[in-house]
Amino acid sequence: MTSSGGSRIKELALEKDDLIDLYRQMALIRAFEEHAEEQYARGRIAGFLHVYIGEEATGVGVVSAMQERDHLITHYRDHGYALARGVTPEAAMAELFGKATGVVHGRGGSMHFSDVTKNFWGGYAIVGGLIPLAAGLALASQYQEQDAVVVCVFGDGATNTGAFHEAANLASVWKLPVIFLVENNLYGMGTAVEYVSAVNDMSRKAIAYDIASARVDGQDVLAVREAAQAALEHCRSGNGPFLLESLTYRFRGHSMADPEAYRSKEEVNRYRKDDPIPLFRNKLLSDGVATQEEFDQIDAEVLKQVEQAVEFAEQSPVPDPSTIADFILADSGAVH
Amino acid sequence: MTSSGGSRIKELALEKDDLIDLYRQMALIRAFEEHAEEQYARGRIAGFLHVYIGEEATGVGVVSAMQERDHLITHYRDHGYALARGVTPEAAMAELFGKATGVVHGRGGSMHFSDVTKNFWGGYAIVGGLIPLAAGLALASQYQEQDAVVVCVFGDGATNTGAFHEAANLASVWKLPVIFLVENNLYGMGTAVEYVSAVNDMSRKAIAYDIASARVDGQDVLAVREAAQAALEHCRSGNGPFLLESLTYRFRGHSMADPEAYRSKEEVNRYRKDDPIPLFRNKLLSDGVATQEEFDQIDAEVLKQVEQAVEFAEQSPVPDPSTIADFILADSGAVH
Amino acid sequence: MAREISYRDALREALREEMDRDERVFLMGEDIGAYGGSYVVTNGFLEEYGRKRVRDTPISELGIVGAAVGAAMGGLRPIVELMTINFSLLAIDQIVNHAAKLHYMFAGTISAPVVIRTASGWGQLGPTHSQTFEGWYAHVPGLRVVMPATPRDAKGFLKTASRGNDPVMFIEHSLLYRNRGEVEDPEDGDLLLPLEGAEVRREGTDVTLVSWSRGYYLAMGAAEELAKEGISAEVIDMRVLRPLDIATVVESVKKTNHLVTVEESWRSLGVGAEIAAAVQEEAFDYLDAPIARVGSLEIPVPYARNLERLIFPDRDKVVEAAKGVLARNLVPAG
Amino acid sequence: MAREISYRDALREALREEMDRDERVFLMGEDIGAYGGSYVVTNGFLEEYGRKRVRDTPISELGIVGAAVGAAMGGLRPIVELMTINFSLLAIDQIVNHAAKLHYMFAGTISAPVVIRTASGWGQLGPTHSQTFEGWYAHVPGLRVVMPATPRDAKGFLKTASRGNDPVMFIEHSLLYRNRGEVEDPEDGDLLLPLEGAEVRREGTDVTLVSWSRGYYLAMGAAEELAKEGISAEVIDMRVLRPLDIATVVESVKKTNHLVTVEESWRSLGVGAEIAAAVQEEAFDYLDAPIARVGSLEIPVPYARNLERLIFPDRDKVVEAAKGVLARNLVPAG
Ligand SMILES: Cc1ncc(C[n+]2csc(CCOP(=O)(O)OP(=O)(O)O)c2C)c(N)n1
Ligand SMILES: Cc1ncc(C[n+]2csc(CCOP(=O)(O)OP(=O)(O)O)c2C)c(N)n1
Ligand SMILES: [Mg+2]
Ligand SMILES: [Mg+2]
Repeated sequence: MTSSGGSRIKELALEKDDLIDLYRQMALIRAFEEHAEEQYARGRIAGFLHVYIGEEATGVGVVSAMQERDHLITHYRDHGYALARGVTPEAAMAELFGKATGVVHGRGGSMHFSDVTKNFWGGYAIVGGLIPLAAGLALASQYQEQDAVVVCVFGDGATNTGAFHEAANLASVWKLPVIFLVENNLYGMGTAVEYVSAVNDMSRKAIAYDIASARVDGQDVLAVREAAQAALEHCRSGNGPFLLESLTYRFRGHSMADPEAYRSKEEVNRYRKDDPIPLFRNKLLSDGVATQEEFDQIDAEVLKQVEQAVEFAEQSPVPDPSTIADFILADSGAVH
Repeated sequence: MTSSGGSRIKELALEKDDLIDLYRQMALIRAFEEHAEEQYARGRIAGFLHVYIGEEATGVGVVSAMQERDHLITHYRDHGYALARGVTPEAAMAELFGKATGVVHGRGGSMHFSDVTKNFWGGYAIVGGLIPLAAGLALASQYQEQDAVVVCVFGDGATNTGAFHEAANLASVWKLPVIFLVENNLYGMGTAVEYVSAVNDMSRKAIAYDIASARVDGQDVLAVREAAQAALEHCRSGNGPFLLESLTYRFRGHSMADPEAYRSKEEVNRYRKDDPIPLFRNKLLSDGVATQEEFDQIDAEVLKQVEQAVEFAEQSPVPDPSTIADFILADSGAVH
Repeated sequence: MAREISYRDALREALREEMDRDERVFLMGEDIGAYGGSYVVTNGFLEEYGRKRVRDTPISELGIVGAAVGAAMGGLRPIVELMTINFSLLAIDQIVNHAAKLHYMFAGTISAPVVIRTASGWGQLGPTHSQTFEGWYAHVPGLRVVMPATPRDAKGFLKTASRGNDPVMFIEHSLLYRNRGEVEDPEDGDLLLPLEGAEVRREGTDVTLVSWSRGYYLAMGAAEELAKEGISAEVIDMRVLRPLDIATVVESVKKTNHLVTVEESWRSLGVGAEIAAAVQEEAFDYLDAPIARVGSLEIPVPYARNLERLIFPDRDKVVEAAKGVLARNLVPAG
Repeated sequence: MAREISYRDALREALREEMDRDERVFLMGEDIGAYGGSYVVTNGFLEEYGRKRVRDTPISELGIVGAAVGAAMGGLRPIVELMTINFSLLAIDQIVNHAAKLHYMFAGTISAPVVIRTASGWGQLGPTHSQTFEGWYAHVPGLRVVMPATPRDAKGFLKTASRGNDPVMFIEHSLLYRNRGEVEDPEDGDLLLPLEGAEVRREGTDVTLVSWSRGYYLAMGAAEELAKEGISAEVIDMRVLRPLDIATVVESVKKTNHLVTVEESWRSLGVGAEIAAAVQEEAFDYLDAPIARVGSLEIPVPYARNLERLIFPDRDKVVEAAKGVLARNLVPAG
């Protein structure tokens, strides 16, 4: 997975600010996740925590290609997407802390971030379960002629679920504007793709549904952005769904509970060489887009942001117990 | 779907008796189903009745290629398979009548024929539900090195179920000896394939699972038999699963309740020209394998058989009410 | 002005009125279009409303319910049909882990106004096609579960469900579609019935018979039988199974002091169990006899007619149970 | 000679003993091999038994349970693990419409001796990962449902289940794996416990507390609390939820005249409802107060710790309920 994004900077006609912003977002996510891990270790965060470290380029690249009106829906590994889509580190960290100021008021926790004001329809924890929902969101967009594309994010493991099959077929039959973004990080929890998927090439699964597809180097933020733009264009033009496979790697365990017995340190270190953040920083440096000082400053800024987020989360109040029964049903009591 | 089986008679090195037997089985199934329809109209049979009229060549051709040790499992349209596998018309008709002498003692009815003494693992009525079961039966065969192949029969509509996807992927990953026999009769109940399946070519669905596949003219019993032999050979040799698509057509409604508003009389009549029984009879006549007199005699014999089956079913006693609670659990009461 | 129409036509009217009223309302399901619906409820709708609003789907219960939920999240008003409740088991993850959770999980910012129409029922359909799982759905917070017995409730509930903002399990019964009953004339305005509240459909003083859906007619039939023998039975149609209106049952029991529940599901852990448990809590001192439950035999449903008949409750079993609770003369508490 | 071992090790022992005894016994499930099992129950088994008998599967709950059922039909003895009971909803069609029906549907000629191990439990896992559906499974004829609370039951039930010929829902609890308890030494022979029968684990005279799985410990804790105040509570561990041993509860109630059920599932239509309904039928005259049910609040389970704590029953709620039923002085029947 060697990167070739630098050459593309001109083609993509990206302004320096845009490029710097892509870097900043990846750096912010990285810092956020590292602090989340630390706070988890300290017992301030509990339950399941799935961090995005090592995969930032996919989320940032894809979201950077989306329009505001486009919809985003993801699986439980959702922190990076939430931040890229504009959820504040404060609201995100507070959610992990289970506070009232959390992005969903402490109801969902790590796996269920969402912000409909940003068309981010949330993170879901039943593997594959969000894929039919995404097809439905795309149907709503098509039905109401909203010209909005749905980006549905899930992993290699999720492609083995019946939900993927049923939703992909339906999306194709109805030519729904939805991108199935498969983050192929080679493992579903502790199980390597080759042991559980008949094909290692996820894009090949699109053939059975007559769905267009592509593979992209998920460690190269510009390559991802470019591939996402093409996929979005495909869907927006009414050509039906698109399956985009991003080749990436999870640098950390599946969740905080993961002993990682299923893969070797060597393997992890090999893939760490393709860390999307230094890769991109070096590219921008060698292309003279920005200086080391600028990057140091950005790193310092995002670090501060995240520390403030932790501070904010700590200071925030827990949800008011009297609100525990709110939101069970949308229509209170009888419906007239 | 024009037939080309005649030319194959020599290649297949089939004895006259074998050929006559294929004809006899198709004729028996046809007569059985016609009488079942009649008895249903008379109110002696109730519930769901799905007949196999028009599709006989697929079932007879496939079963004729199977070894005794091979396993058969089908969806609810199972009469033809049961008869081809050796279930007597008496036991089959008695089951439709809900009698104690039925093949499953009146417990299952039309959709749930079975006879484990013939490795016929039954008909199942949840569309797609039998496909994972078939993978499991194939796993049992592989695990116990029984050299037995599982033939799993279902329709075009069932390929859209998550069960198909999950079972096909699993069967491929574990290289299980199972044939997914897709009877593509162009409709799932009243819904045409093109409205609900992203691809009309069922064999194309095998690609996503790296499963070998083939399509065959399902109205040509010899072509089906030959294709089934190849598929069985493939599985028996340890090459994993095989998807065989049989192109066929349902001459009658989906079930007795079907108003058939979804297709035109013209369409049905067009396909009726490919009636597998006269097609095969004429081939054998023109190839001089048998005479009209012989066929007339066979037709008379199967008619008699089925009439006797109806007689038997009518005379048989209903299940003893005192046995109603038998078979709920295999281990009665406590398990030690 | 009310007219007599069938349960099926009541549903058709509700669907048509809601589709005409609101562009966002659309139908999806297996064979609802070209085929006309497996129970002929949507016959003619495809021709009338076109493919955009009457969508035949693949055989993908999980996928189509999930897509309906997603479409509802996105602002539409899907009414999805699952041919029978037996197949809803394939979609139950989308119903329980998604539709029922969304609103809470996302702190009220997302809702899933989806109506899932499905048919329970039986009739020599065999072990996998004769079940009814209303008790499972009634167990789940975040869902509304209705099981109308009358054409009027069928229409009024369906219209309300399609306008509400919550996921609704709308459970019909294959043996009720032909039943006829009084339903207000559309001219007289929208028939919108709240999705809650049991109804006392027959007043009585000796024993209370509680049921819903088809079981309600068994209870009514039993009440008429009992009347012949001078026993006055009060009959309550629960109508809605979540939220469950226990108060109305308690009210009645305070008067009759005897209760019998009637349902077509297996007896153990059926809705009757919840009603019995709740009523003994709230009306303990008013009960002169144990609450009796009439349900199906706990056996998969066999195909043979003579056996199937023994599985399901019938009028006589209800009469017997009612006499049973009345016959019992109290022994002072041990 | 008995030793103290953990619930997890009891399960590991059972699996190992049965795999060593019978080649046909094998394991399949998500991440049971290379990962070691999401709750570390099968850690090391892949290395010990190899890929043939310890099979990591795709994330395909429906497919793998169905394949396990098929393998069982074909003569094997699969023990399939579903990471949590929340995901069992995706496989429930195979469990209820297939595994539970086969034997009856085919008149006893086919059986499905499959054991489905899965974990209920919670711990800030959020709305979709904190549920427990034992009541749903206990409703279904054709299934056996066990929910062991102790290491001994966990081992004894699992061994028996793997040798029996019926489908068994074997429900563990994520918060019990570390619990330790006495279990016979393997040297002393196979520990095979029948898959039925509740057990009185603490004798008492004033009130009966009934529960299972983790709830059993809440009941025990409450009993100890109550003892301090001179209230003698009898504690029953149901152990098996289908078949449900009501007789043992009735026996106890005839002595204590008071009953409280305790469960972690939502209260409505939980197993407690069935127990209450059945006991009031069979011990009506012995009840001095309504049967009280302690269950979860009927709300999806929120992530925030302070809210989650309020959802589930705890020892104090059980104590309170017990005092409630005892405090009540009877009013003569209405
Ligand atoms: C239906 C279901 N089965 C199992 C799980 C447990 N689980 C959570 S994440 C996961 C692995 C998913 O892998 P993948 O889809 O590749 O996503 P990744 O975590 O690698 O990004 C599993 C098995 C679940 N949450 N839902
Ligand atoms: C899960 C499920 N959904 C729906 C049905 C109702 N149903 C019975 S047969 C059928 C059509 C199946 O079509 P296909 O697989 O093509 O088989 P065919 O009848 O054409 O041979 C449907 C929708 C069912 N039995 N199970
Ligand atoms: Mg992965
Ligand atoms: Mg078909």
